[in-house]
Amino acid sequence: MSEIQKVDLTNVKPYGDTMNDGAVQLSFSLPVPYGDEANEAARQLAKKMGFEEPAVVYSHDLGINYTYFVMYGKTVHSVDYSSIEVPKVDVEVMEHHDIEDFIKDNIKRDVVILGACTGTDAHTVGIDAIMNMKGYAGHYGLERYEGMQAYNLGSQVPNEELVAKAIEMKADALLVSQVVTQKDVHIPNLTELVELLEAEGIRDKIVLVCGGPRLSHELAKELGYDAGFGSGSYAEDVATFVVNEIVKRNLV
Amino acid sequence: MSEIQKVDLTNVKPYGDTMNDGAVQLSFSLPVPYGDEANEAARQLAKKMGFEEPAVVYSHDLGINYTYFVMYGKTVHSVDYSSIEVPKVDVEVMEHHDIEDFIKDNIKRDVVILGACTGTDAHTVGIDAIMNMKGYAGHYGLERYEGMQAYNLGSQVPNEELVAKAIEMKADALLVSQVVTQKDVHIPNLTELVELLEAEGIRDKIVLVCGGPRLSHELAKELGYDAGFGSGSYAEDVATFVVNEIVKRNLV
Amino acid sequence: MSKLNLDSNKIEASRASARNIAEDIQNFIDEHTTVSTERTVVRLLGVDGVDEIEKPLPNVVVDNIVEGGGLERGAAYWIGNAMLNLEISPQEIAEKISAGEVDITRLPAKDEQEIKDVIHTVAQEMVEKILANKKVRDDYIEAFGPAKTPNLYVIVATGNIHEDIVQARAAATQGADIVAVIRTTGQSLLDYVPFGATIEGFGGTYATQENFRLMREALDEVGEKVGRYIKLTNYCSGLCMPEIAAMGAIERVDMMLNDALYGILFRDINMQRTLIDQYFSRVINGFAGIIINTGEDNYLTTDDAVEAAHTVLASQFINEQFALKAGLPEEQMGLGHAFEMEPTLEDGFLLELAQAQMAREIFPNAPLKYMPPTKFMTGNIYKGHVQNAMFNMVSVMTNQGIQLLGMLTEAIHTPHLHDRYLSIENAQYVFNNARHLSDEIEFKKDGVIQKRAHSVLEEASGLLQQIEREGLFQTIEQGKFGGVRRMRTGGKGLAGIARKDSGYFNPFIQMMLGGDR
Amino acid sequence: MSKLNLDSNKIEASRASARNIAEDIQNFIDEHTTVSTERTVVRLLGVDGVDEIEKPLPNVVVDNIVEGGGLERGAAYWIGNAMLNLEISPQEIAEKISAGEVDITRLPAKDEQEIKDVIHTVAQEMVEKILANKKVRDDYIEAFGPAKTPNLYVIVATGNIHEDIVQARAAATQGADIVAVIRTTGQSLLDYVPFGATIEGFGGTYATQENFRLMREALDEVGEKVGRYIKLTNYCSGLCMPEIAAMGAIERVDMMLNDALYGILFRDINMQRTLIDQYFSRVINGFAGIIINTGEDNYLTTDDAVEAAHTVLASQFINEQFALKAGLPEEQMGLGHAFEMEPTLEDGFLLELAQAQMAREIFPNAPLKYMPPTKFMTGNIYKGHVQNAMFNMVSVMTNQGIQLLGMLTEAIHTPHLHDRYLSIENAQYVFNNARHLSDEIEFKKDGVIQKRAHSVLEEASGLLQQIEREGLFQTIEQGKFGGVRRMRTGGKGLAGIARKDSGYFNPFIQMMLGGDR
Ligand code: B12
Ligand code: B12
Ligand SMILES: Cc1ncc(COP(=O)(O)O)c(C=O)c1O
Ligand SMILES: Cc1ncc(COP(=O)(O)O)c(C=O)c1O
Repeated sequence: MSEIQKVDLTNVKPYGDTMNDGAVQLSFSLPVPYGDEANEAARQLAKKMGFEEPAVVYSHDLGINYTYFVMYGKTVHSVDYSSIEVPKVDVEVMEHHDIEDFIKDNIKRDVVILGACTGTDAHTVGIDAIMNMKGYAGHYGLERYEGMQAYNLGSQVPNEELVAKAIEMKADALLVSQVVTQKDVHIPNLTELVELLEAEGIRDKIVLVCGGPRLSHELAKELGYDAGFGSGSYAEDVATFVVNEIVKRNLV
Repeated sequence: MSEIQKVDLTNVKPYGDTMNDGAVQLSFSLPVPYGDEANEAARQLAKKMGFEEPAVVYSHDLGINYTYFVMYGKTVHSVDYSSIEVPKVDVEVMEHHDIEDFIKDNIKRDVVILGACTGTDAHTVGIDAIMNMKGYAGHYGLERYEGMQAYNLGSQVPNEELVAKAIEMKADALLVSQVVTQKDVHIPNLTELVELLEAEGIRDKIVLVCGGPRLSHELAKELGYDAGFGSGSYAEDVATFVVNEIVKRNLV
Repeated sequence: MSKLNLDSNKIEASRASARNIAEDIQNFIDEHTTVSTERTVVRLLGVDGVDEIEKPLPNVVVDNIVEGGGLERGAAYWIGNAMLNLEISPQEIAEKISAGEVDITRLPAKDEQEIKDVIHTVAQEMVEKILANKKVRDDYIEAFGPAKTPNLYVIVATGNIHEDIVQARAAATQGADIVAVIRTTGQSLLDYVPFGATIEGFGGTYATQENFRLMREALDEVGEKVGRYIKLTNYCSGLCMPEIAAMGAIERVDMMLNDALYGILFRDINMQRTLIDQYFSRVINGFAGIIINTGEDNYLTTDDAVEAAHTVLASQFINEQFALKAGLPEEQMGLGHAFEMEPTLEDGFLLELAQAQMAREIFPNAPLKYMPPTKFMTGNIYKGHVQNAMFNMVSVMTNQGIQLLGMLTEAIHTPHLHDRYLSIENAQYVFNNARHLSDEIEFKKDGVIQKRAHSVLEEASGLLQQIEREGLFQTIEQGKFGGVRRMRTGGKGLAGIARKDSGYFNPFIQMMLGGDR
Repeated sequence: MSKLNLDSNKIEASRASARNIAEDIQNFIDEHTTVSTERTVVRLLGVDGVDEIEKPLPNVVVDNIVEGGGLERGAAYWIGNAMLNLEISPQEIAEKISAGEVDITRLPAKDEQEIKDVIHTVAQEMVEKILANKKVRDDYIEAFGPAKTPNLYVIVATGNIHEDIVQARAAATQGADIVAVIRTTGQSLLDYVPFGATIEGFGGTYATQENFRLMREALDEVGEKVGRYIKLTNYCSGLCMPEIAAMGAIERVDMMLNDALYGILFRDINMQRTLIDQYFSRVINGFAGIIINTGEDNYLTTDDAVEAAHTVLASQFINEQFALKAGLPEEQMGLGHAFEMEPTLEDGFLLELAQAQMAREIFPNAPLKYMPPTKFMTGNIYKGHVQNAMFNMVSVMTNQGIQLLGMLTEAIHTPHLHDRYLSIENAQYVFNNARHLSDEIEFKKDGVIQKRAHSVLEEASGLLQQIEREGLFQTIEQGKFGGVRRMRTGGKGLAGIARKDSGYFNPFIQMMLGGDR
């Protein structure tokens, strides 16, 4: 395969059918009436984004003077893949029984974990997947772990209530789920919890974890959490992190 | 409706569900292995394109160390719609019978039109739609027009052959279809025809028109054609242009 | 002409069990009222508006009654009594209470019959207004003709009613038959209905009477332009269930999500409270010609669609009986179900077909509200669009009535302007291209599809018998629906219940039901 | 177990007409040869490579024969004669001709039987090589098991064989069963086959023997990785039809687009020339275990899919007979048809179902090559993806064998890497989710679907009778297929035909057919 360009990881571009062709598909609407001028507006916009040969392959009158576009273009931009470092939960994920052994060996008492879907969020399927007996996609939830006392408080739990429960139960870890993220409604809600914990003086005694399909570890760290878990997380991932963190931070 | 922003046509942005939210969907592949770093690379690329809050909503391992992404982001760019002017075939389209009358009144002889799908292109459906009796989507083709002698030479016609036929038949207009545009194969082919016509000294005696789904009037003009017609053109559009052009350029 | 060869005895037995279950609960309902039920009466008597701290006047009135210990007699009694005492309208009474000028339970007691009479006159006005609304709707539909089935149902959910209107007008232009304004997250837990036009919500827009009015106006206007009557949908579940029904009846909303079980399971609303509220809400909806949508589809978001299929059917049977008790005709029963099986399931399409066809045959006159794939939608919008196409196929193959259109961006955001267009296009294409497919195909005798339907019916019938024995409250406590357990005295809103006393009366039940509850 | 209740007499009558039509043409074929047929013989005798101006040696040899007026005797005769005269291999003879050292028709004539014997020995080698290839394929399929049907067929078309390989490997990883390398536009009009690996093409990649080899190697490698035998497809239509068949047999290509009618109608290739060429190409394909794909689907790109449906069926009948004449078993007949009705057609899906089911029942052992929507695909990739899903539905509902996957970007560009992934995902989802749907559904007696199939069969049968009376050449001159007219003496390649003389022989026909043509 000497006749084709090899990928240059310091300078990566999108690929359609030829290395570095930069092929990207776009779609969006503009609040302008359907027609040639609309298509031209879409093309100009794509040019500003750095697309060469932007082509409107389809446009459609959405009614009410809006137009929808499907476009293809060749981007001029590239990224240096070789220099990318993504902050990650960097403990190696243990298996269910290894985690139980880890608790027995290193913490030597039951770990208390509270979980909840907080604020007005009622999407419990995610936190249930992590906590409930049954678990998710064949991965048992925390309730089934020996050496863990896992309590799932369910949906729409106010931050105050969660903090009160945390104090009452002497929780080692709090697991907070946030699924509704429209207009960034999760940000103030997650922030408020950190503030409440700090006000109560227990933030540093607790492993604080959040999760949800639009959350990343990076965002979680920014908001003052110890870790964040996105789509496709399982109980093991969270449990591994929590028990390690307890030992690391000497919360045993 | 005073509670929502009105569109500012000098500063138009994509619209998802709120004026000026800038919402755009992208999809593309990168030649990097699937994983968190790939997602981050995609995000960085989108940032370079001018997207705020770029989110990889889906990524998929394409095998062979390529990754596919679906993204959403909010573009910072906008366009001035109010200043857009699109070069257009600017005659008002006449109807079938009006065109026939126009020829009778203004040209006073039969107009000879040759059509072909040139080069290696064998996609005749488009040129057939314009020329053949039956026409397309209820619009009769040029063969049915009184006052027109329309000859469809079919597919894969070499430029030399077309020019020779044009001279032989004393054609008033040539209609060239180009559908295959991969790697811009149509550009040299269309250019060559203009050069041949000039070499024969007949370029200015002929109305030269091209068409095809990826052609625009703008591109046609650039390549030295009198007009270009894209998707959704009908016989009337072309006929109107040709007969007007004949009169305008005094080729009667 | 059953394609599934279902056992009609089993269907009848199931229906009988459901009837008994509903009757049991209805006895409980009939003995109780709630703050929201009474606020609804207040609203229907013409009280509207808010006080200076944005508290709705119906809440002001009922809170005043509660403080006075008068809830068990019902708001109609107290307002009638106040009217006789003060000779002012209910609205003026509310304003005076708000101003601290009247304490409604402290006024001298007038003659009971006179109270009933004065209330009846005011109530009659409202009842006529609602009837007039119904006629406007009927006239529109008569003029434009009914929408093709399955009807195309889309949601708008920007949070801002004015932006919602932009979206709704576009959707109607694009071909939508029904536009639902999704409520902001959290509204169902509010024990009051916000007031006025609202421009700020998360994942949805507040349900307010003014928002209903604005949207109704916009839809009528665009409907006239496109020559179709565009139905407006909102939600009367949650703590203000019957109030929203009343608001909808007043503003000519056409469809209401309306299901106590949804609130119990998915909003943790107290089961007693919401079942009582549901009754009055359905009476209003039934009377106003509003189609209700029940929430069985939601069970499949927390439970497995293959394993829990029978819970959906059992719940449909129960909802049917509750609706009949409230005088709601079958034609207004948009019983819910959903296309929610794991897409990687081999032959999942066959099972979905079985379920949809079964619902069609068991509830032949109900429009049926068919919900799209949601749980297994991902950020892969392309695959999602195909999942929605398969959902549309099942619908046209089984003659569903109301098709809640799946959005390719379901897993990402509430719909963008063009998401809705793409969904409508998807459905229109599939429905038109396969328009009469259901007339053409038959299912193999004792094949996978028939057997699946038989076994789901069998299981549903068993579950209904069990509920009949143990009671609905107990069944919910066991987590039989949606895999969610709720306690009889748990959840939100329990405090708002009162046992009616002998002097209790609610004029609207009788007027709307024509019966005698 | 016909679901369509087709009239088996009508099917038999149609088949008989098609047999007569093919027989008529076969008589003509048997009397003629062409430059490409003879170049094929030359190739099969082991000649390969190009001269200094990139002219392939098989062309050098046959041109030399043509110049010497010897085409009517066939290349095998001349090469055999030269071998006896010069005692060198066919390859060396070709090189000497190229160098101007030999003029092949000017060598002294040797004994005819001796010539046949020496040629037979060389030919035998090649025949065995092809048989060995066939065994490798059979062993692979035995080891990995056959692919699930419908097989997933995708195309690569970058123009650069190396880039094609990248795409093909990805496609196989993603689940493709069959990878076709589309040819560059214009190749079918070349009267020679380019040589070596090529990196420049438009809308496709040159078909060369080296490109076949490279792709075969890559597919075997990735196939072993994914545990599936990945079939390789190329095109033997056009002026070099049989040569490409030979190259494919040598390099273990598994499937070939192979249809004279396609070349006549869509490439304006002379009908006599290509029908003669087709015969030898099908003999080779049949012998090498290569599945052919016929081109009926293309008619629907220039003609209307509803109105011209019967021309597709008629052509399938004819192609079947031509294939049988060339010794090609039914299991290798990928007869073409397509999902090409206007998507806005009400009940179009029902008509597509009828057509696909009809083809399935009339050709029960043929794998059938089912082509996706192309003509009515637009730049709206979302809708296009749904059109493809509906196409996939018809396929799984009617048990098609080979599914050429529709690409959402059909109207825009040859497939990008992820377009192919999305198409494979679409098909896998639909096929799996509705896997046994065809076992479960029956079509209403005398319903729209059955009636449509009956009328298409009726019309096809009528057309076949007409062709039987008037002859195939005349029918094509009338524009009956694809609405395209072609003249018997028009089109490209007419000059390359010669009438065989009495000394003509082609050793491979006999060896591959086991018969006596
Ligand atoms: C099921 C569902 C519902 C159900 C919820 C039932 C229940 N008890 O959970 C019901 C029907 C009640 C519902 C209602 C609403 N929903 Co909803 N719903 C969904 C849906 C279809 C699936 C969510 C789901 O269950 N995913 C499966 C689980 C397993 O995945 P997950 O949540 O991502 O969890 C995984 C990880 O994220 C992680 N994780 C999650 N939490 C946590 C926590 C911790 C600590 C850790 C470690 C990990 C972790 O681990 C899990 C396993 O891997 C999504 C659309 C979609 N397909 O995503 C919309 C969706 C989430 N809903 C949405 C909306 C707007 C609503 C409503 C607000 C609509 C309305 N106005 O009425 C209401 C109100 C709900 C509310 N107040 O919260 C929007 C949110 C838009 C946005 N981005 O903000 C979505 C995206 C749909 C849409 N496109 O509009 N919904
Ligand atoms: C039908 C078809 C074929 C048929 C053509 C039959 C025929 N006799 O025309 C067959 C099967 C033969 C074919 C073959 C090939 N095709 Co083709 N084909 C198509 C297809 C499906 C539809 C084209 C069509 O008929 N459109 C309908 C007509 C009415 O629309 P239209 O051409 O745009 O014409 C309108 C306007 O553009 C305009 N117009 C067009 N010409 C002119 C001229 C004038 C003067 C004027 C005024 C107006 C005008 O007016 C018309 C009416 O409104 C397209 C995909 C698609 N959906 O677009 C691929 C497509 C065009 N084909 C493609 C390719 C690559 C090929 C091949 C090269 C593949 C191969 N390697 O074998 C071959 C070879 C053909 C060749 N050498 O040209 C690619 C081109 C990619 C690109 N952008 O370059 C496409 C886009 C498919 C794809 N995604 O790969 N094809
Ligand atoms: C029956 C029913 N009611 C209400 C809702 C909406 O939720 P909320 O009441 O929380 O706004 C749904 C959601 O799908 C529902 O199915
Ligand atoms: C039978 C057949 N042969 C060949 C081709 C390909 O075209 P070409 O021979 O021009 O490469 C097709 C195209 O679809 C076809 O159907």
